[in-house]
Amino acid sequence: MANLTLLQALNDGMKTAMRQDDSVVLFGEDVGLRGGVFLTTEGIQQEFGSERCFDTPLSEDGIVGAAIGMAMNGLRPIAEIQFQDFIFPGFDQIVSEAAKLRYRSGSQYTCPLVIRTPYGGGIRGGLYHSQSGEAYFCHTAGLKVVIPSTPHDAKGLLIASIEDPDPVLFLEPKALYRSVKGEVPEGHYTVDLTTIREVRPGKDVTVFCYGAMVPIAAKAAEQAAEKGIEVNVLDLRTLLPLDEDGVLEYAKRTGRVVVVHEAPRFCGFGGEISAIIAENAIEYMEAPIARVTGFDTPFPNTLEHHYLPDDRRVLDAIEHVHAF
Amino acid sequence: MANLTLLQALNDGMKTAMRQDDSVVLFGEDVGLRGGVFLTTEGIQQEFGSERCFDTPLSEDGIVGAAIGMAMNGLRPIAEIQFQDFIFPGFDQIVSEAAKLRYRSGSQYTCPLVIRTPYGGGIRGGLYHSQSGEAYFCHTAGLKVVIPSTPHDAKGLLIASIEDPDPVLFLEPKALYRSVKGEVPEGHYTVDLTTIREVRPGKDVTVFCYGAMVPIAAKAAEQAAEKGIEVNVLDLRTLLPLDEDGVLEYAKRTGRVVVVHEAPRFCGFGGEISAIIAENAIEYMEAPIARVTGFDTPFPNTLEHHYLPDDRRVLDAIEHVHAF
Amino acid sequence: MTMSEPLSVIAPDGATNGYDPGLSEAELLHCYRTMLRVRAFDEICLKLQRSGRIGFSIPNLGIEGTQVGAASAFEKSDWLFPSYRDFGMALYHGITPLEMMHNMYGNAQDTAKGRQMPVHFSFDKPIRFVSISSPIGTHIPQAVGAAYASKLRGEDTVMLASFGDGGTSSLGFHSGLNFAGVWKAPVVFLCQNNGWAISCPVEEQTSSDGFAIKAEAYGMPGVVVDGNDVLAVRKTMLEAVERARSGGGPTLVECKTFRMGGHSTSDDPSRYVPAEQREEWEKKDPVLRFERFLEASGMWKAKDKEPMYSEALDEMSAAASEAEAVPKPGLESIFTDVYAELPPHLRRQGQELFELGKRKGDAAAGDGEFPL
Amino acid sequence: MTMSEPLSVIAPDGATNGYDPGLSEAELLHCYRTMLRVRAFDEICLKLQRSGRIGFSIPNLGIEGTQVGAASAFEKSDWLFPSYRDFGMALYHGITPLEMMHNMYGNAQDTAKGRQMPVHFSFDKPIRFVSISSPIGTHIPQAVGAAYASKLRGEDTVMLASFGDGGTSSLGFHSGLNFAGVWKAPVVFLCQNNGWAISCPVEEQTSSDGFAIKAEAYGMPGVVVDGNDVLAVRKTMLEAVERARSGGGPTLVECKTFRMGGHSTSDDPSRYVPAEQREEWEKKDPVLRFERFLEASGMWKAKDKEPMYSEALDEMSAAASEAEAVPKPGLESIFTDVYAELPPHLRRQGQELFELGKRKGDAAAGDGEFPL
Ligand SMILES: Cc1ncc(C[n+]2csc(CCOP(=O)(O)OP(=O)(O)O)c2C)c(N)n1
Ligand SMILES: Cc1ncc(C[n+]2csc(CCOP(=O)(O)OP(=O)(O)O)c2C)c(N)n1
Ligand SMILES: [Mg+2]
Ligand SMILES: [Mg+2]
Repeated sequence: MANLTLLQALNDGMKTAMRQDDSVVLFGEDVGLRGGVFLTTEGIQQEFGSERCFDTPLSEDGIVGAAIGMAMNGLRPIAEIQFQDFIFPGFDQIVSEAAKLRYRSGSQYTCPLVIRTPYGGGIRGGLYHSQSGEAYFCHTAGLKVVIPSTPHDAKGLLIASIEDPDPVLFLEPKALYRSVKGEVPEGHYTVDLTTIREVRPGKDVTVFCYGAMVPIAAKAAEQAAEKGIEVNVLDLRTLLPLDEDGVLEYAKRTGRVVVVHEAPRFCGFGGEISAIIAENAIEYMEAPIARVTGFDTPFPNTLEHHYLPDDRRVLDAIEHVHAF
Repeated sequence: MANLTLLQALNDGMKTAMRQDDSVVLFGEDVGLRGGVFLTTEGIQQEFGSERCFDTPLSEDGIVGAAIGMAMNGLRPIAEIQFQDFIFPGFDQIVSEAAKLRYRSGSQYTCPLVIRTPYGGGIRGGLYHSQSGEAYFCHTAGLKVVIPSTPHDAKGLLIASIEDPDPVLFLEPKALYRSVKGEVPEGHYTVDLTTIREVRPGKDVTVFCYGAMVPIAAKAAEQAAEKGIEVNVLDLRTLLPLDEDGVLEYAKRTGRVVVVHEAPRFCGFGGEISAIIAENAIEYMEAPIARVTGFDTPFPNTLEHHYLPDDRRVLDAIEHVHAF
Repeated sequence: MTMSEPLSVIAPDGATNGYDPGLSEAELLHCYRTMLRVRAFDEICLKLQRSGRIGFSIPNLGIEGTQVGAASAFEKSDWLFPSYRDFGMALYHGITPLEMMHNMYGNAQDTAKGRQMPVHFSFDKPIRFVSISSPIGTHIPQAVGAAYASKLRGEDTVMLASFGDGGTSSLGFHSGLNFAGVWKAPVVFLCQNNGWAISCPVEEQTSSDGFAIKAEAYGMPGVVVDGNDVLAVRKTMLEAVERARSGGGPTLVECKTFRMGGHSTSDDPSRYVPAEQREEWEKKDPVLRFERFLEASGMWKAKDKEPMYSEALDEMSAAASEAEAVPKPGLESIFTDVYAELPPHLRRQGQELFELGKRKGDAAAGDGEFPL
Repeated sequence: MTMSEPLSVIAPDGATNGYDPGLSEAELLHCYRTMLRVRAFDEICLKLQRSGRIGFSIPNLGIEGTQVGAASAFEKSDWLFPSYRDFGMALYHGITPLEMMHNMYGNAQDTAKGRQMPVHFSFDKPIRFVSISSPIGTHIPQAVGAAYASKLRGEDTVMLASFGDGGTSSLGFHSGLNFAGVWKAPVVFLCQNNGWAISCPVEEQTSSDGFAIKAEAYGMPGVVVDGNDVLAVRKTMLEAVERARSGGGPTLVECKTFRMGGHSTSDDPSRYVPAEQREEWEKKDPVLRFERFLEASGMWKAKDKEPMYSEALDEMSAAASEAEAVPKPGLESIFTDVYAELPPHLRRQGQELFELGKRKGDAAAGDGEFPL
């Protein structure tokens, strides 16, 4: 076991997968010699050579499109998109092609690829280096969407994603790249792409969250505990396909639910959690299902700390549903 | 007043706007001489000339990108995307640019444009000529999203969209192009982009729907009435910005809600409706908030009539929430 | 490296000026027969569409020379990333009309299980004829990625990416050719310039001097060939395939041809195609051109045509009848193949649909029609 | 139409071989001073970034000749669609350092109200310097659309779309140039080939023979010019602007230059730029080159430089101090300008945020850092 940052765990995960399986290749803008703008891919070109780890021209359409072709033809590509904000030129390839190839060919052609990309705020990146677009992808049948929040999960979920037979969008909470550290097993292991992680038990209020919001929800839960409210914090990890039974189970336990994410609220992922509960377990609910989210605006810069949900806002919602 | 199909009403709407205002221009693939693949733009090039109505190269990125530049510089462009399924190459321009230009320039540069595109199933179009992508756009702050369901609204909402100071995605339910007819006033009029239309009053169950699902919900409501269930059918019309107060008001009236759309369920628009209610009016709910939607799969072809919500499925949900 | 005069081999009188196509008589007749079979497939599909038995088809009239000439340059171990107007390539390589008809009917034996519109084929043997997508151009960078994979493993597979004049405006064209240039990927890009993208003529598509010239923007050779001359197409494509196979990288080949039919069975090209243009191209019909060559070479006589064509019609009719008798895909086909394994939420949605059918009866079939 | 030897005007010794730039002494000195002011702006911003007073900046070292030469070809009634590395164009046209510094600080007087990262300027006077976007290439088709609008109204406005070597791979490059070619739109496309796209050298970007050659794919002239020769850039751009203004359509101009600094203040180019390459380009410094011309023309002496540069530094420092004193944008700026009118749901979200502040105290400022 080593004590690694989330970023180091991802780097370790890629190297582990590439050592294990020659068909894993890694590419994107600046991932080669430079090791990525966040240094997530540092040392990989050096170890595996520039045929398995290389820079591409500046086209996300090309990056994703080529990855699909590679995946069809026996490779296990990891395509890096430099910031999630820049995934949109590749959106057609993801939504129209990667997500639908298996279906439209009756599984004759398949698409086992991973698109890795840093998402979310917290680095003063403004409109275009801070977005959280998970809902766009979660509305797209045929994709899997995975978001880790700890170094252990980052490595294990990433290896599981690389080994998965279907296309996985792997969103990396860039705010946590260097700010969280944790024990990470050496060598190969996977974390299952179907289970919710219980961050903290609690009988009074259930908080669903993921990615960079997990430590914030945990902090709010701590503060709530001081006020005598026991909060059950759940890290969803795999957003699509979601463990809906798990969500319902946890929601029913307390009857009071808060959902937290950084993305804008309207048609965001939180709405889906609320809807699943309102459709299947409304009779267990003893309070409104609250959402703590980014606002329905583009992402600002100077005031990003007001835009991003923080422990104040999460705690406020916890108290609200608890007191209802 | 003339009795027009929805398609004729749209054609009339564009002509009316173009007669009124020289700065309105219309372009896209095959919209010129041919008048569009559905003939929605028939006769427009003939009347207004090929400088104001013209074909473009086959690039939705270019179509939307150029429309943004025109809108910045004093025109009121109407950009047609041939099928909503083909909007994704222009997704970056819509989501990153049109939606954010006003914000990022402090309103120095603005983007009054309309993107018109046929959406939805019912024409045996399979995976790529049937999709309903409204949720992708409704999750994008800065856009407006409008869907008509009657000839009267089609013309009035379209003219209002053209005159709106912000970018509007105008989704046309292609299944209704020729299958609905109705009275349409001559000349200029608008339908407000902020209000819900009550299709049918009813005190027992509230059904929210839009576009091609409106006649289907109305049909189910009729069948429910025969069984003694009074269904209040609401056509949302403007999905973003949504009249949330109106939604809550109608939901509270019956305490029993069904949301209907063709798009896949997961992270779809229906989830947002459920979430708004679960967050602000859960104490009024006397039953689960049901969703009748497309399935979380790509859109099939031979079996599209099983994929699309129909009156059977809507009625089933109405009975379910009514009996709860 | 770019030539602007299209290469042609078969002179108007059928002579080839000493050029030897390097094909046996049987192979040449296979090319010819494939061209006739494409026409027969089209003719039968048009009838099926007009009588409401299938929803839609895509005519290939006028393009058969390009399709067959191009297909003949590839081995069975190569991959074809076709457009929706590439029937001839499938037939050339031994995909059967029956397999194609299953797709036209979207029945239970369709490889795509009735999920795609007609003509959106997917086959993986005897050659990889990769699942056709409607969005234009998306397959171009995919072919490049697939080529990279083969190259990385040291295989000598070559990929074909085929698209239209309209396709050159797509995003995939730009990223695909650019990546291929940088990677020296073993791909041949085939631009079938058939004059029209639905109702948009090439002058509305680009102001470049033809399409082959676009190759220079990506550092690869661009070649123009007379697309109605099946042997010229074959010759040019063979050179490009050879270059790719031997590590020389990608080529862009432009075939100048003409879509003599509508864009699809729902389109009426007389709305927009000038009559003179159509007439001019009718004279260049690729089948007639090839017949003159075959006749001059003593392999074929005018009286052979009728029996060969009617044999082809019979073959296509028989395939259609057989496909028509196959039932629709089962309800479960809506939910499978979204993922390798059926996830719980899809299992639940499928279950609900089955139960609804029991409770409320079956769904009524829709009657909407495809506009184009 | 495409030349592959870059045009240059100023010889190494400062002579122009009789070429008359057609600018008065005052105008020439304005060009020179603008180049120095860009350097001064960069120097001050680097200090501010290093001391944590601003988050980020973009160095322009080495590109000043391209920026100023290009800017000088446009009228105030034209529109500039700049990239994030075009400070010199703004300064040339009279946008003040203070306005720019407001953006670097993201304060309440920033035209973008602190919503964008630093260097993402938006100005509409004295020239349209269109709001800069981070996504690469999106502004290219926008410039074409804006040009279409002007042309439709019969105005003689010309649009500039400026982007890097990396930008040529973007979708916007392909669609923008293609549309412009078909529409004969009055646009000048300026590709600033500065050798690198962050850490990716041009050979990784494309295998074409330079960038100007890509013009042929769109049916427009492509011209290569020595980007470190401000007068050559001006000459080339003027010709292109003139062509556009007089209805001759678009041009692609490639300026060969070199980014002597990092990609941004957070980047260390020594990780990837070979030392020899940097040294070679240092000798071609555009400021030194222009000084030789000015000196040879008797307009400038070496001893003028120091006072001019320190005046520029003072100007930039003063602007920074003034901008630093301006408060942050108010909380409402998060919610305004999403739409022309504030919709109810944003009013409600804003209200909740205000009330939360009252109830729970203010949000703590974050401390994340931009990586690049
Ligand atoms: C991205 C995208 N936009 C629009 C369409 C609609 N569409 C289908 S075929 C076609 C024209 C294609 O023309 P071309 O590439 O020349 O091929 P051809 O039909 O002539 O063989 C268009 C616009 C599409 N399928 N995909
Ligand atoms: C669509 C998109 N992808 C990736 C990025 C990240 N990025 C920012 S600048 C840059 C390199 C741009 O290089 P070039 O166009 O040559 O401009 P230069 O910085 O050299 O002036 C990249 C990859 C982006 N901003 N947009
Ligand atoms: Mg064509
Ligand atoms: Mg560069």
